[in-house]
Amino acid sequence: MRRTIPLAVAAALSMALAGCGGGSGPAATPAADGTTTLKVGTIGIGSDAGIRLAADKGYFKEQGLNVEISVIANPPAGIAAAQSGQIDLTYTPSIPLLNALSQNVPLKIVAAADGYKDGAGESSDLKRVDDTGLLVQKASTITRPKDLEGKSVSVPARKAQLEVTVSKLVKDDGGDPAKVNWMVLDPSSALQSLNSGRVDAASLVAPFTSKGVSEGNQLLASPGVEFFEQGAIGLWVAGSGTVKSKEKALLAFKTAIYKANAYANGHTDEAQQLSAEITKTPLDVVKAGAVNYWPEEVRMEDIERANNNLADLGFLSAPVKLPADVIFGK
Amino acid sequence: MKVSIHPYALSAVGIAGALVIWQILSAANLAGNALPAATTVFATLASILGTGAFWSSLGATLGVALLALAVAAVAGVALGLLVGSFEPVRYATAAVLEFLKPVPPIVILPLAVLVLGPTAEMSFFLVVFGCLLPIVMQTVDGVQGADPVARDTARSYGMGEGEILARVVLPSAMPYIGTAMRVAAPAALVVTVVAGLLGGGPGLGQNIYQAQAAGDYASLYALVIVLGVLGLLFQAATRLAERRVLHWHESYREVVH
Amino acid sequence: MRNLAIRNLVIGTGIPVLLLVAWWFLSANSADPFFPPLETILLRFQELWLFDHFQSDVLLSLGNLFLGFAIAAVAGVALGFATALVPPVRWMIDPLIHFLRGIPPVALVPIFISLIGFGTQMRVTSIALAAFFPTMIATVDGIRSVSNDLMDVARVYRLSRKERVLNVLLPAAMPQIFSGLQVSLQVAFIVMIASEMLGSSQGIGAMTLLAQQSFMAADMWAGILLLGVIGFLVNILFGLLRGKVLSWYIGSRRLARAA
Amino acid sequence: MSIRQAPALTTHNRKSTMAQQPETRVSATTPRLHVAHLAKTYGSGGKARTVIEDLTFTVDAGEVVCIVGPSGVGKTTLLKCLAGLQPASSGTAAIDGRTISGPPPEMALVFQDYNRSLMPWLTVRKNLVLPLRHLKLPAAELKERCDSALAAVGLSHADNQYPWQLSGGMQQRVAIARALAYRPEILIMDEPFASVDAQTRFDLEDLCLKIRKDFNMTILVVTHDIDEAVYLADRVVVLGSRPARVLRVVEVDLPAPRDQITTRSLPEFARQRTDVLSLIKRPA
Repeated sequence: MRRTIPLAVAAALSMALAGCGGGSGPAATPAADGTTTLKVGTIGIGSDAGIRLAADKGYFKEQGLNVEISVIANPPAGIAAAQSGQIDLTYTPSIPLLNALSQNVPLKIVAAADGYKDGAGESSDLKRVDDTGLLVQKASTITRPKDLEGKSVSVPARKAQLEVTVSKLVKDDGGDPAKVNWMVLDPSSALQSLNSGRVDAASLVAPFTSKGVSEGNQLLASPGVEFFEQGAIGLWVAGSGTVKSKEKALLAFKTAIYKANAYANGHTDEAQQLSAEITKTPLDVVKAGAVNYWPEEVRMEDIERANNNLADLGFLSAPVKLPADVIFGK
Repeated sequence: MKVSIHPYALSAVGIAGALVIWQILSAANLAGNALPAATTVFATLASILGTGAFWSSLGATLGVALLALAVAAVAGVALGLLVGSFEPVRYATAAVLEFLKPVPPIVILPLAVLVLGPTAEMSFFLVVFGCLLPIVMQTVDGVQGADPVARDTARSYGMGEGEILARVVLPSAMPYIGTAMRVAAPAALVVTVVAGLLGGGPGLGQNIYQAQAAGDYASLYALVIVLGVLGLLFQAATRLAERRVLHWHESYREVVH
Repeated sequence: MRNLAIRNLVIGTGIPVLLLVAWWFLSANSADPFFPPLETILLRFQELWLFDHFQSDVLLSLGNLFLGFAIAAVAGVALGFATALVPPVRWMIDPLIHFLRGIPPVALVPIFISLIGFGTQMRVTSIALAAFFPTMIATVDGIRSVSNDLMDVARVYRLSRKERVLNVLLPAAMPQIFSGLQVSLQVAFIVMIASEMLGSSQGIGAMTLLAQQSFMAADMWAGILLLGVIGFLVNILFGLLRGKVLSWYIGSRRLARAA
Repeated sequence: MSIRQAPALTTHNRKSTMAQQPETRVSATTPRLHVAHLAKTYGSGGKARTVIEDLTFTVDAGEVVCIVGPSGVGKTTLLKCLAGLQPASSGTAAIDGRTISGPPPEMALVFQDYNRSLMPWLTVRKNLVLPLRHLKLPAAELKERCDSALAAVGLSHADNQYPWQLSGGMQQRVAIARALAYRPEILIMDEPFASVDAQTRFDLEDLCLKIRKDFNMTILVVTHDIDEAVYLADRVVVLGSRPARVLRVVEVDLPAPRDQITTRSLPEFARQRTDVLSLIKRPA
C-alpha cells in the first residue's frame, strides 16, 4: 500500500507533463483524401491577402494541401510556435528572423510573403510603395529624422522592424538613435497618443499609416523601404524539424504561395478588397495607403543587406553567419 | 420589513449611479474615443454574444482553465500527500517549494511562450504551474494538521498505512484542500486570461489583446465585462462546491486564515 | 532524535544545492537556443541587472510596485473602514466591488493603457487599482468579524469614536487585513509585470519580454531569475513585517494550537 | 508639556473612592441604582420576543446585590440595559435619579467571557491603560492607578504579558483590574466567575468582597450560582423566567467579614441558600 502513493504521484505527474509538453506536432503522413494539413500563423495584416488568395482560389488544394490559418500575436511568438512544431509555418519580417537566427534558433525561409518591388527605393513617391510610415503631428517641430533625438517615438515592439528602420533613418541623417526615447505601443494606442501629444512621433504600419494621415498628421518618412530598398521583407518561415518531416508539403506550399503572389500583384483591386476585410478597415483608407507587393522569390542578397544593416546599427554585434541552406529549396 | 428593502434599493442605486457616471464621462469625451459610452458597450456586448467566435473563445478559455485546474488538483493533492507523509521528502522539497510559492506564473510566461509558442498547451502549462503549488502546500498543511490521536486510533484498529492515508489523513486534510481549491479556481481563470493576453494563447485573453491593438474599445470593455461576470460565477461555483463537499466539517471556515 | 535533525538538515540544504549543481553541469554545454548554460545566465544576470539596468529598470519596477501597493493598502483599509462602518455605503457599493474584483486584474491593464497612456502613472494606477480590492474586502470582513464583546467593552469604557476605530477595530481586524494585504502584494507584483509587458519599454517585465521576443534566451532567463528572486524576497519582507505587527496574533494562535 | 493638574480628574471621579471606610451598609434615602418597570422586547409585530417584562429593584450605595435566575432568563439583556448598551423598551433604569441613556461614566462592567473582552494585542498593563487614555491623566497618576489595580488582583508581576499567555482565572483578574483602574463607583459583573475552576472561583469571590471593602464600590453581580449569590450579596434579586420578572428580593443576613469556610458552613447560609433555590425551582 505504501508503494501505491509514489506510483499515483508519478502517474499524475506524467499526465500533467504529457498535457504540457504534447508538442510532437501533427503527423506528416497525408490524410485519407491524400491532402496534407499545414498549420500557418499570420499576424493579420493587409499583406495576408496573398495567402488568403492562395486559399480562396484553391491554389493550396491544387497542390494537395489543406492550409489552416490562425492569427498569432506577433512575429516572435510565431517563430517560437514554428520552431517548436506547434505550427508548420509562420509569417515574420526578416528582422525578427535574423534575431532568432543569431541565437541559433533552427529556422528555414520557405517563401516570400511581402516586400518591395525591385527599384522601389528609388521610387518618387515612397509612401505609395511602403506600408510603414513615421508620423508626426501637423505642426510638429520635427522636420527631419535627426530631430527625433531626445523625443519619444512609438514602436510596436522593441528591437523589431520599425525601431530598426527608424534608427537607420536617424543615423543616416547624422543623429544618434540611442538618444531616441522609444515607447512600445500597439498601433491604435500609438495613433491616439500621437493625436493627444503623448508621443512626439509614431511609427506605424498599414492601415494605421493612412489612417493617421487622414486624421491630420503628416508623414515624415517611409522607414521600411529606405532600409530594405527592395526584395522580400515578410517571410514564410518553418522550423528545421518541419522542413525535414514535411519537405514535400512545404515545396507545394511554396509553389502555391508564389502563384497567389503573382495573382495578387496583377489584381491590385481584388487584393486590396481582401486587405480591407482582413484588417477590418474601410476600403478607401486601404486604397489611400501603399500598394502592397508580393515578391515571387527570396534572394540571399536582400536578407544579407538587412543582416549587415542590423550589425551596422549595433542591433547585432556582428552579422549573422547565415547557413547556405537557410532559404529552403535553394 | 422596511429595513430589508433598503439594502437592495441602495445596491440598485449604486449600480445605476455607476452606469450614469460612466455615460456622462464618456459623453464629456475626457479620454478621447478611449472611453466608449456604456450604451455602446452593452450594445457591442449583445452583438458579441451572438457570434460563434465569442463562444468558441469562451469555450477555449473555460476548457483550458478547468482541465488545467483538474490536473493541478489531482497532481497537487497526490504530491501534497507524498510530501506531507514522509519527513525526508518534506525537507528535500521545502526550499524549492518555498522559493517557487511566491513566484506567479506570469514570471515564467516568456519561457513558456518561447518553448511552447502561443498555444493552448502554453496556457495549460501556466495554469497548472500557477495552481499546483498552492494546492500542494495546503495539502501538506492538512496532512500535518491531521489529529495524531485519530491516526493512533486507526493504527490501534489495525489499519494499514494506506488505509490510514485514505480514511483518516485525506478526509482531515479536506478542509485545507477545499480552501486551496477555492483560491485556485478563480486563479485558473485569471492565469488563462493572462496567458492569452500576454502570451497569445487562445481564448478571451487573446481577444482582449486584439481588441486593444485594433483600437476597438467597445469590444475591449465588453470583453472585460464578460470576464467580470465569469469571475463572479467561478467564485460562486467554488464556494458552492466547497460547501457541498465539506458540509460535514463544521469548522471548515476556521482554517481559512 | 539528534541524528534525525542532522539528516533533515542535510537533506533540506543538500537537495537544493544538488539541483543547482545538476543544472550547472547538465546545461554546461547546452546548444539548445532556449536552455542556455546556467553560467551564461548568471553572467548575463550580473551584466544586465547589477549594473546596466539597475537604476533605469530594476529600481523603476520596484518603485512602481511599492508605490502602487502602498496606495492600494492605504485606500483599501480606509475604504474598507468606511464601507464596514457606514452600512448605506456598503449596500451601495457592494455589488460593484464584487463585480470589479471578479475581473482578472491584468485584463484592466489594456483599459488603463487606452485611458491614461503608457507612462508611470498608468503602471502605478493599474497596480494600485488591482491590488486595492483584496485589501478592501479583507478589511470589511475583518471589521465585521470583530467580536461584539470587544465593542461593548469599548462603549462601556466610553472610548471616543477615534479610539474605537484606531485602538479597537483596527488592531482587531489586523490579522484579516494582513491576509488581504498579502494577496494584494501578489496581485501588485503580477500587474507590475503585466503592465510592463503590455505597454512599456522600461522595467524588468519589458526587458524580459523583449529578450524573449528577440530570442536572447540567456537574457530572458536572467529576467525570470530576477523576477523570481524579487517575488521571493518581497514575500519574505512582508512575512517579517507581518510577524512584527501581528506577533500577538501569531503567538496566541500558536498557543491555542498547542493546547 | 501643557499644564497638567490634578483637576484633570473628570467629573465622574468626583469622590475619592480610595478612602477606607468602615464596612457598614450606608442606607441612603435614594438608592444609587433604581430600576423601575424595565421591559425589553426584541423585534416587532408577529416576531416580537419579550425578554424582560416589568423588572423593578434597587441597589443602594456601597451594597453588593446579586441577581440570580435560571439560565436564559435575560440576565445579560438586563445588564446591557443597565450599562447603557441597549435602550429599554419601556420603564427606566436610573443612577442617582438620572435615567441611563448611554454608558454611564461612573460605571464599569466586567464581562462574562474574559477571553473575548480583553484586547489580545495589548499587554496586561496596556489593557488597563486603554480606557483611561481619554481622561488625560498625569503620567504618575496613570501609573499609580494601574499599579494599585494590578496589586489589588495580585497580578503585579504579569503586567508585561499578553492576556492569552495567562490562565483563565488570571485573565478574569485582568478584566477586574481594568475595571478597578477605571475607578468606577458602580461595578457590574456578568457571570464573572462562570468559566474558571472552583478554587479560582473562591479566590475571585473573595477578591470581589475585598474590592467592596477597600474601594467602597457599589457592586451588582449577575450569576446563576446560588451559593455564590448568597455568599457575596447583601441582597439577592431572584428572577423568574420568561419573560424575566422579579420573584422576590431576599435579604442576606450573614455576618461580616465573610469567609469561604466559616460563612459557608453557617446554618444561616444553608437556610438562605435553600430559600433562594426553592424560589427558582418552583414551577412558574
